[in-house]
Order: sequence, then structure tokens, then C-alpha cells
Amino acid sequence: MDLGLTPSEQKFRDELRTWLKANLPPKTSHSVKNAASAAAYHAYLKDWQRKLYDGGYAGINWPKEFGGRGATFIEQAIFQEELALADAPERMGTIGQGLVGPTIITVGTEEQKKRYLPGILSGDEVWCQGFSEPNAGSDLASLETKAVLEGDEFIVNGQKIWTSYAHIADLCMLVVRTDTSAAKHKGLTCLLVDMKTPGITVRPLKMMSGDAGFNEMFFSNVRVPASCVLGAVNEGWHVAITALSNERANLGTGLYVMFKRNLEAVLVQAREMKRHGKPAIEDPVLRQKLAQAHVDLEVFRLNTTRALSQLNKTGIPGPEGSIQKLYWSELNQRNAQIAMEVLGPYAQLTEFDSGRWIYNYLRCRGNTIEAGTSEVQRNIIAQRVLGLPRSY
Amino acid sequence: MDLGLTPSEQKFRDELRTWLKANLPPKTSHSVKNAASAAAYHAYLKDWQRKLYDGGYAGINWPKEFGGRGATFIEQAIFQEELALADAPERMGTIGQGLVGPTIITVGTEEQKKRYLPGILSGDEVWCQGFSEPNAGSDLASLETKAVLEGDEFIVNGQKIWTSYAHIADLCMLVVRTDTSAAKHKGLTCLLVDMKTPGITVRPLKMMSGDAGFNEMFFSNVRVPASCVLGAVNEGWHVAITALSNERANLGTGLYVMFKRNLEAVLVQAREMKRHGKPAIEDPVLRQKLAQAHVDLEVFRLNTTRALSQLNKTGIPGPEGSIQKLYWSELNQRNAQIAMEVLGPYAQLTEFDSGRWIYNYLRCRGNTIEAGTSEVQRNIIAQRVLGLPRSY
Amino acid sequence: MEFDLSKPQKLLQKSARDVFARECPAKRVRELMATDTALDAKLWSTVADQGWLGIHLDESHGGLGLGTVDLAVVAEEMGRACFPGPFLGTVWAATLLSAAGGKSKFLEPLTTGAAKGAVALLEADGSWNPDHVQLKATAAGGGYKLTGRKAFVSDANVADTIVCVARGADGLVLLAVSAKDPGVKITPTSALDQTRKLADVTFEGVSVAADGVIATGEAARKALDHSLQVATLVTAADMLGGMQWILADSVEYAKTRQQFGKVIGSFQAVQHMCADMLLWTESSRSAIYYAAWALGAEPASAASAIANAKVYVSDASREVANRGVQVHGGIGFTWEHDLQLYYKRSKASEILFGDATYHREQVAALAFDA
Amino acid sequence: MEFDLSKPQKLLQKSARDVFARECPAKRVRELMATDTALDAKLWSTVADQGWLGIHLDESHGGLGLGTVDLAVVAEEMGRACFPGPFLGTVWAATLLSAAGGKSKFLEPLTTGAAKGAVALLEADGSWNPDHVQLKATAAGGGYKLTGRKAFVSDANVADTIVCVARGADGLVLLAVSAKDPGVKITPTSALDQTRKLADVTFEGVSVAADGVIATGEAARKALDHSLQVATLVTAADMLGGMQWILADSVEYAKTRQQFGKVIGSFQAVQHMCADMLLWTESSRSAIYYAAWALGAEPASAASAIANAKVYVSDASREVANRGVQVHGGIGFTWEHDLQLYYKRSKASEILFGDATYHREQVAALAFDA
Repeated sequence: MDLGLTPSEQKFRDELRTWLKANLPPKTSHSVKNAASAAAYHAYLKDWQRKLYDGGYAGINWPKEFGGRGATFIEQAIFQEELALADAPERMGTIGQGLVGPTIITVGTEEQKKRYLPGILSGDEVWCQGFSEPNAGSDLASLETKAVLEGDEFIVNGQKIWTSYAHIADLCMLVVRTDTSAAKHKGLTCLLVDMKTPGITVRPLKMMSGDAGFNEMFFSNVRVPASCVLGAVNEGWHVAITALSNERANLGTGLYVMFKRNLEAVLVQAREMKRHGKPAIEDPVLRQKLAQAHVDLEVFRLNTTRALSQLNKTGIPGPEGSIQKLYWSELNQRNAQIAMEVLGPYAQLTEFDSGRWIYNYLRCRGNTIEAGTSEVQRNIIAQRVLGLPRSY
Repeated sequence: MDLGLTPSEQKFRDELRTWLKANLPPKTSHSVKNAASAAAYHAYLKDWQRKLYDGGYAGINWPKEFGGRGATFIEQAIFQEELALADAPERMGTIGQGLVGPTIITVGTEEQKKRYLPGILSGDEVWCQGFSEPNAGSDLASLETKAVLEGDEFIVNGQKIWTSYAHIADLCMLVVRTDTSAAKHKGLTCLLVDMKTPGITVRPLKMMSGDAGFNEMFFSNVRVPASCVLGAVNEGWHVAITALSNERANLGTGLYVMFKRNLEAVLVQAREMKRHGKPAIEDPVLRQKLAQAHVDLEVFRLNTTRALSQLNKTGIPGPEGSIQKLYWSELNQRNAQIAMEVLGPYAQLTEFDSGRWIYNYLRCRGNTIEAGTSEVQRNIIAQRVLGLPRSY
Repeated sequence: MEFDLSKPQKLLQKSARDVFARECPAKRVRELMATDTALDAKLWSTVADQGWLGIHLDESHGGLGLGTVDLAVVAEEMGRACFPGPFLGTVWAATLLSAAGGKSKFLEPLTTGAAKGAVALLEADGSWNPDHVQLKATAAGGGYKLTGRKAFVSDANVADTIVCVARGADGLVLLAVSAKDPGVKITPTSALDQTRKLADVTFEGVSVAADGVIATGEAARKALDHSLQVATLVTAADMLGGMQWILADSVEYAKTRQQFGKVIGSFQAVQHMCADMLLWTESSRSAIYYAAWALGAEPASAASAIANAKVYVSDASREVANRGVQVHGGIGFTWEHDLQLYYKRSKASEILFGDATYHREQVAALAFDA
Repeated sequence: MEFDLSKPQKLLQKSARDVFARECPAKRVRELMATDTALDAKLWSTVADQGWLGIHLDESHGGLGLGTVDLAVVAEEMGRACFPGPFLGTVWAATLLSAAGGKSKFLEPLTTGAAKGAVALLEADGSWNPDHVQLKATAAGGGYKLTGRKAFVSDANVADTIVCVARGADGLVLLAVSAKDPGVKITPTSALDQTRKLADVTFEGVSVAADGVIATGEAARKALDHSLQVATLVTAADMLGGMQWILADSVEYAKTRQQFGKVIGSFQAVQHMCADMLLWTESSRSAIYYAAWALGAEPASAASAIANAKVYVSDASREVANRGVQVHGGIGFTWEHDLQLYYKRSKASEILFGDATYHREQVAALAFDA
């Protein structure tokens, strides 16, 4: 057991730090919250992705033959951590690089690899992911969006929901039903769809916070060439599962830094806010809660590190990802509540501290729902890790 | 809404208090924990039950025609509360008076009423309840103890478990399977069995605390006259459910006083124990926990009172009993944990405060299991109160 | 003993529920919360006409002469409807003026609906404990001069009358001012719950004449404490109505939404969430109804009953709201679903008059230190 | 970076597991716990022969020269086996003597198994904070005189050597005495966990010669703090082994026990309990392994890593034990089921070296006040 970095890991980190110091763009005042500046914000993010690409930091865990860096999972984690520590801009290419690209590498044709991988790495093409539907949330296999083959084109009709980036994406990894007579899991196909194809409508979906974090996508007689099938026809379930376990392999290294920053910001408040006439940080009751937040976060870091170390050996993301997901989603909710308690009446003000606390408190409710509810994660752990029989 | 007692309720309480002052027996040094004095202890309890009977306080909610007092549910609750407040001895006749008697009154024959009810009221005959089996805990309908009719006798073979009082009981309300070909619920019969019948063996069952709170009962070719069927043959499920809802109607008024006393005893400790060099009761963190214990207990009292008031109107114990059971069992576990935290290292000593804290901590684990697990209670609430569909 | 609403109280409940169902559906709530005031003049006069603004106050003080249980019944229905507007501020102010003797000229307009009210208590430290009030009231003539800032004042943005809790030479001073008085500056603040607005109130050397002096010293504290209990009750009952809505809506959703070929309400995990929601809601009801009763019938238990209730309901209401979102899944997390209205109002109410931690300390002081 | 046991550590783990499976089955645990000492001479010499009593100590101090991770590996297996006897007291005492310089004549017998040890820290107030130690050590000749009472001393009933933490004129004093020294009185106390015994130790004017003075002042505090960290690690790792046993046993039971015509492990409620048990167990493992590593490799993080681990594990272990009983139902609540052994040991360990609340305050001091 050695939790220190190996010399090569250290070298990777040091080079990255040096690179970041030289290449990190200045902060932008643009943001998606302001429709007027959203376009400028996206251009800014595209520039950043291009810079990462030019620096050799795009798709860092992809095999070298596909333009990646062939980095280990641990280096990937270091990468995410360093970006977060440097407060780097978000990466618009995460769905392409983390989810779509690796899946194309695994099951795509040579043509598909040539056509799509470069654009993912350079950030020139932004991807979104069309899995969930209004009636297929936790139960993905129930999806109803249909694709019928006519000649060498699929005609797609239906609706997707919870699609991040759909409003700016160039391409979509879409799962559709191609065989309605087969059993639920067996009639699905994965399509790589150009978002400019006629018949696609994207509508922003407002969250309870009032922000538009997701979209709905509507497909009306959208024609997709048969060459855009990823994997085989009616093998879409397998492709989707591959994509999702690639996503889970991420394991939340970047999240840790984000949560840690939140806690640090709460501590800043706890030093300024008063409780019983003294700084809140000195209040024994709040100290207990803040200490628990600190412990939970530290355990999250350690769980993640341990899982990464495991993944680094086996190379295969397993159901352990469910443990991480379950842990961080509930941790983030607990800690958001603790933040509210520290802030007292200030907690509710939308203008206080740029409204980050309210946003955080409301946003985190989605954590135990998105990417598999906590209930589904517990089922997965019980059944696939502990070997208990299916419950339904 | 009026939470004060009505004049007649007040009169009942005042008379009872007066009676208790005159009739409460002195504390005994005997106890079941000491095998040598157990017999003396039981004699003491029998005397007490006899005294209650003579005073008109046995079966107080039974109809007057069967020797009861015809008291309301609220008077019954007052009765339990006053006994607890006076620190009266436990009532050995609870199973007979609360569970068996009311069921005999509802479904028994005239002969059965004449034969059994007087002994229950006077306390001359102690009852136990043979429902649970090793393979039929939460799933009562799966019980396997068999009874086969031979002439005018049933021959009983099988095993029961978790039987309180079996080692001293004179009679047992036993549920057995009389039709193995019928669906689970439909082949059961309830028998009233003399515990002196040859073939019955009782073995004490030690709890994890080391105390023998329950028993196992073994039946080997036990012959029970057919006249001892309570209700109809193969109608035992219905009879058992009637008995259990009579038990639930109890709603835990006596428990409240017991829990309240526990909390008061914890507070006494919290005033004496030191934390950070000051009385533990002044420690802000422990104060929060103790205050929560106080609130939870108060809410339990109010829930119980409200349910009683409801029951007093409708007369029918409903699934709301599940809410009370769920609430008090989990409350008692939380508060036992708080007690342990207040006591610190003293918590674990078997000689400290007569070992009551360890006993309480271990014993309360059974609360969420006995008389229907918390999981079963939540199922009942979801399905019978909220109308959600069956989950299995 | 009868632990249930009386027949007239049940009629009142039904009548309130009908009024809000008719005049304040979710669509109307959304329209109103998008405004600066969240106030609908017609809806407000309906409430005023029913006498609900002074339902629990003596007839001699312009009230209906019913009790705090009746007030709780109305507040619960407001919570169930997410009723927008300045009910809380107005009732709090009226209760305070009534508790201080009921002689103030400011009282009657509040109970008749002619004026809206607010009580300015909190300051920059956000403490609900009146001991921490620092805003200065300097005796001047027969009245006072007020200088300082109050924060998180419920309904101040539409209030005609603001009762300011200030510190004078001899303890607390309660001073009623008109929102239009020179030197009174009201700045709305944008907050989570858009159905009940908050504002900062600044007093820049505001002169309060003798008839604005409501109470001073011990009398002021006593009236303030009682009014805080009543206002906390209103808030807790409002939360109960919200919990009831969320529970009912979640159970309904669980009965119809299908996943994995079954309605989700048949999954044990969902069933158990719903069962817990019921347990918390009904336990809250017990605590709140009892507090409402004690506040009228057993004043010696009132402080403790209110603190108990606010501890329990603050946590229970949050958990019910959280489970409500979880049972709904993604849709419960959207702007378009009405759950968000209740979710936010619940959170704001958790904070109002002190959260569970604050009231646990009150409970401890009352129960352990006596 | 490699966050996993090394190959030799995995071999050690297997070897320890095999030893305890062979020589310390539950039946033997039950026999031993019914004795006054919980000590099995043969089992004890097996452990001693393996070098486990000083596995983490320098070879120059009579140890094996491995690290705290290896110690944790052994302790985890002891927890999994509910290993009875004075391992904790002996390792704690040996670690303390080693940390204080390793020169004491009392040290080697502890690591070889020739002597059993105990550290007497707690007093009547039950505080784990060394600042609260009051027992007086009065300088006398080259040594000290000890008078006072220590409580809750792990393994004192069979200890040959007792290290007493006392207060001298210049701060803490660590004094090693023989259990047979005149004036040392050991009174066993009966407690929840019968596998690891506790005792009161009274010092009635006990004379400690110069060679019994282990350390004083700053040096004493430093050695004590380090030994407390190591002993806390041993306890936490022991808890981890227990959690692992309870989890495995509960999952196994859930796979076979039938109710309502199905194995109970197919019910979502049971599945979710088991999933939570796994989450708590694995998270505890992360926290404990990290603390074990930091204690050796990154001393600056050790205090914080240990406090973090004890916070997390104290709560997690209790919850795993509680869920374990709940999954088992009635049978898990009986004396005859081995779950009770683990249940009680878990609770005793939760208390040992301070519960979660105590360590949360340590975490806060280290993380927020620096």
C-alpha cells in the first residue's frame, strides 16, 4: 500500500501544472445563465477544449492509436483534480470524451472511428446523449422512441428528455427501438445522429431552481443513414451499457474537488456568521455537523482513490461505480443541508453569495435521481455486488 | 378539540389513584432474573392481578356482561398510564386480558366464554400465545405446526417460538395448520390448549442480553379436544388477525410512561456525568440530542392520544396501529442510543445502574422485529392506509 | 378528551379548502409569485371578509373571537394551497398589537384587511432570539426615534404598518410605524420562496409618535413572545398543509407512474418512502394541533408545545419534501411541476422563526433547566 | 499510487484468517468469554509466536519491523474472529513504551508474549482526553508515588505490566508498574463485551522506581498521543473485521431465509439494508487503511486520519450491527446466534478511545482551527 504518487504520476502532474499555468484562459464574464452571452460562453469553452487538445490533454485515457494519451486511470484522476484545483473552465466535451468516444473505440466501425473521434478530441464537435425518455427514466429498457428502416435510412420518431448540451450539440448518441416485437432489452439500437437533421426540435427544460440545465428533444420523421448505427442493429442495449459503465468509471474525482470547495466556502461563512453572539464556527453543534461534512468528504476522496487504484489494475469499470454514485449523491445532499443551517436566514437569498447556496441546495436534489436513482444503485449493489436475487 | 379529561374520565382517574394508593403492593425483591425467586415473583404478580380483579380493575375495557368494566379506550389508556406512573408491578395477565379474552368474547362459544373468561379476569389462569414459528415470523400464514383430527381430538405436532410466559402459562392460544391442501391462509385453526397436556415441552430462549425473555414450545402428539377450537376449523387466520388487532388497539400508552421514565433517568445521569469538565446536561451537543429525545417522546404521546381519541369514536382498531408501532419502536432505539452517548464508558457496565442501560440498549433491538417488523409495518401503512398496490 | 377538530372547525376547514381550491389554484399561485408583491387584492379581500385575519383575536380587538386551533386550520389550508401574500406578516402584527393590549389604532385595519402588516424583528446576525435585538430606539418627546436596519422581514414589501422590535433604554420597545413614514425604506429581497416575500427595512431617524408606542420593557417582551408563538404556529400549520399536499401528490404519482413494467408504488422502496412521509405528516399534525390547543387552553404549556412542534415539523417537513422529489424522480425536479412551489415554501418555513436546532435549544431550556 | 494491501500484506491477511478460523472458532470464543480472563494461553502464544504483538515496532524494540498497515491487517482479522484476550492492552502498552524511546525493560516481554500489558488512562469522568487526567504522581526519590483510581482499563485483569498515565508537577507522567507491585489493586468490571475485559485499577501509594518512569512532560504527551492513535487504529480495524463478518453473515442469511414464499434477500427493503451495510463497510475500509498508511508514511496527517476514521467507523459499525440484527429478525436477537458476539464487541469499540461525537470535535479542531 502506497498512497503517494509514483515518479511517473508525479511527472504527469507536474507537467500538467506547468502547462495549466501557461495555458489557463482568463475567467470569463459570460455564462449560460444569460441567453445573450451564452454563445460567447460556448465559444470560450470550445477554445478551451481546443487548447487542451493542442496541449495533448484531450482524451487522455484514450489509446494512443486513436489520438489519446494512453494515460492510466490514476493519471486521468490527477488530470481532473488538477483542472478542478486550477479552477479551469468546464469541459464541454465530457460526453464525447468520456462516454461516446470510448464506446465508438470499443464497438464502432473503422469509418466511424475516422469520422467521429478527431472531432471529439479537438472539441470541434459537441455530443449529447439521447437515452432517457419521459416514460423510461430508471427503466431505460422501456424506451419508446422508434426507428423504422426505410431503404438505407432509419426514420426516427419520439421524444427524449434530460439531455444536457442538446441545444448546442452537433451530434447525438441516440438509443431507439428498432424491433417492437422483441423483448424490451432486445429491440434497441444505438444511432449516431447529426443534430442538424431536419425534424429534430430541442426545448430547454427548466429545473426547479429556474435554470435550464437540461433539454427535451423531439424527433419527427428524422432520417438517419443506416451507416450511423453504432454496434449492431438490435444490440443497442449492450452499447448503452458499455457507454454508461465508461461514464461510471469516471468515479467522481472532479466532484470531490467541487464538493471540497463548497465546504471551504461554507467554512468561510461559518467564520463570519454569528451564532449565539459568537462566530458560527465556534458553535459546538455546528462544529459537529461541519466536522461530519469534512469526514464524509474525506471518506469520499478515499473511496474514490481506492476504487481508482482497483480500476487501474483490472481496467474494467464494475458495479462498484454504483457505490461511488450512491455515496456522493447523498453526501452532497447532506452537506448542502448543513450549509443551509450554517447560513441561517441568509441561506434563502437568491442574491447572497451570487445565489450559489440556493442553487446548490436545489440542484443537489437531482443527484439521487440522475444517472440512476439511489434506489436503482442500491438494487445494483445488492444484486451484482452482493449476489442477492432480483427483486422484480 | 379538547385535550382535557371529561368529568367522567377525571372521576375514573381519581378513583383509580385513590384505589392504587390503598392497594399497591410493596416492591418485591424477587425477580425472574433469579431462577430461585422466580416462583415467588410469579406468586407476587398473581396476587397483584387478583387484587386488581377484586378492585374491579381487571378487563376494564371488556363488556360488563363478561365481567369487565366497560371502560372506554381513553379510560383504558388512563388506567395504563396511572399504573405506570404509580410504578405498579407488571400485569401477568396482559395476554389473556388484552388478546385472548377479547377474541373469545368476539368468536368464542358460550361454553368457552364461561370456561375461560373468569380465569383470565381473576388472573388464576395465565395465557400465552402460540403464533410465531421458526419459519413463520413476519409471514405468519406459513406456519407449519400441524393438527390432525382423530375422533374428537386434534393431534398436534410442531414447534412455536418467541412465546412469552409459556413457562408459567396455564393455557395457550395456539394457531395450527389443519388443512395442508388449502391455500396458506385458509388451512389454519385456532386452538385453546391446556399447557399441562402431555407432549408439550417449553424451553427458555435466551436473548442476546443473556436474559430469558421468550420461550420455545415443542408439541409432540399433543391431544387437544375438538371442543377447544376457537372460531371455526380452518378459520384460524381470521381469529389470529382479530386477536392481533385487539393487541394493536393497545397503542402503547403504558410504553410512553416507561420511555419517559427512561429519559428522566438519562437526565439524572446527564446532570451527574461530566463532559468537557462540565455537567453533560450543559453540553450543547448532548442537549440537542436529549431535546430531540424529549420531542420525539412528546410526539409519541400526542400521536397515541390522538389515535386513542379516534379509536374511542370508531371502536375499531385500524391499520393506524402500525404507525404507532413503527414510531415507538424506532424512537426507543434512537433514545437508547442517546442514553449510551450520555453515559460514555459507563454505558457498557453491567453493574452500573443495575445494568438497566445495557439491557435497554440490547432489548430495544427487538422492538423493530417483534409484533411485526418495521418493514412489515411500512408495507401495511403503504398498502392499507395509503392504498398502494401489494409489493409481493 | 377529544383530540380532533370540532364540527365547526371541520366546517371551517372545508370552507377554507374550497375557497383556495376555487380562487387560488396552482396556476394563480404561479402568476402571483412572479409579481413583486405576491398579492391578489381580490383573494386578499376574500380572506379578510371571512374574518381569517383576526380569527383568533377577541371580538373587542376586531377579531372573530375563535381560537388558535381555528387559526391553525386556516393556515394549514393556506399551506396546502401555497397561498401567496402577506397573511403571515399581517396576522403576526395583529396578534402582537392585540397581545400588547389591543388599544392601538393600527390594530383594527389589520384585522379588517384595510391594511397589511409586518413585524420587523431580525437584524444582520439573523437571530430569532429577541435578546439579540440591537436596533436602537431613543426616547424623543412622548415617542421614540428609530435608526437602524432590519432584515428578512416577512411581507414588509406590501405592509402598510410595520411593528419594529427595537431596544430602548429599559429593554425592548415595540413601535408601530406606517410604511410611508419619512425615513422608512423598504427594499425587497429576492428569496427561495416567491409566494411569501421578504424585505429589508431601514429606519433612518424615523420619528414615532406616542400613539405608535405599542409596549415597552417586560410588557413588550411578553407580547412579542406570545406573538412569536402564534406566528410560529401559523408557519408550522402552513408546513403541515404543504406536507399533506406533497404526500397526497406523491402517493397519487406512485399509483400511476410505471417503470420496469409495474407502477412504482408497488416497489417496496417507494412504499416505505411513502409510509415514512405519512408518519412524519401525521406526527406533525399531532404536534401542531396540540400546540394550537395549548396556546389557547393551557398557556403554561404553550411555549414548550410550540418549540416541540417547530423542532419536529422543521425536520419532518424537509424530509417529506425531499422524499416527495425522490418519489417523483426527474419530473419532481422541474420548474413545471407544482412540487417545486411546496418544496421551496417548506424550506423557507423551516428557516422562519428558527430551525430545528434553534428550537431544540429552546426545548432543552424549558424541559431541562427549569 | 497503490491503494491496496501489498502482496505480503495479503499473505499476512490470509495467514491470520486461517489461524483464527482454525484456533478461534465461535465456539471457542464463547468458552473463553465465559472465563474471567478471556485468555487462552495456547492461542496467545500462537499470536505471540507470529510476532503480531510487536508487528509494527522496530526490530530494535523487539518488534517485527513491519508497519501500521500490517498491524491493521491483523487487527481486522481479530475483529472478524471476535478474538478474545488482551491484544489491545498489550499492543497499546508496547507501542507506548516503544514511542517513549523503547529503552524500558518492560517493553520486550510485551512483544514476545512473555507479559501481558495494559495502559491505565481513564478516570471517573470517563474522558479520553489526556488533558483531563488527574491521578497524582508525586516525585519520590528517583521515581514517583502513585495514588488514585483508574477505570475502564482494557485488559488490566490479566496484565503483568500496567502503564499508568498520571499527572506530575510538570505535566503528564507515564509510569510502568507491575500488577503485583504492592498497592496495585485490580478489580474486574463486568461489561457488555465479554471478549475483551475491563477493570478498575487502584493505586494506593504505589512506589515507582526510576526504571519505571517511562516519560514525563512533553515527551510523555507525545508518546501517549502516538500510542492512542495506534490503539485507536487497532480498535477501528477490529471493528472493520466485525462489520465484514456481520455483512457476510447477513447476506448469506438473506439468501436462504424464506418468508412470504421468497428468500428475504429478494425484498427491496432487505436488499437496500444490505447495500447500505456494504457501503458503510467499504467506506470504513477506505478510511481505516488510509489511516493505517498515514500513521506510518505521513505522520503529519496521522492525527487527522485517525480521527476521521474513528468518526466514520464508530457510526458505521453501529449501523451495520443494527441492520445485521434487523436482517436476521428474531434469530439475530438471540444468545445462541453468533451475531450477538459481534454486536456487543462493536458497541464496546464504538466507546473505546472516544465515540464519533468526541472525534468529530477532534476533526474540527484539526481542520478548522489550524
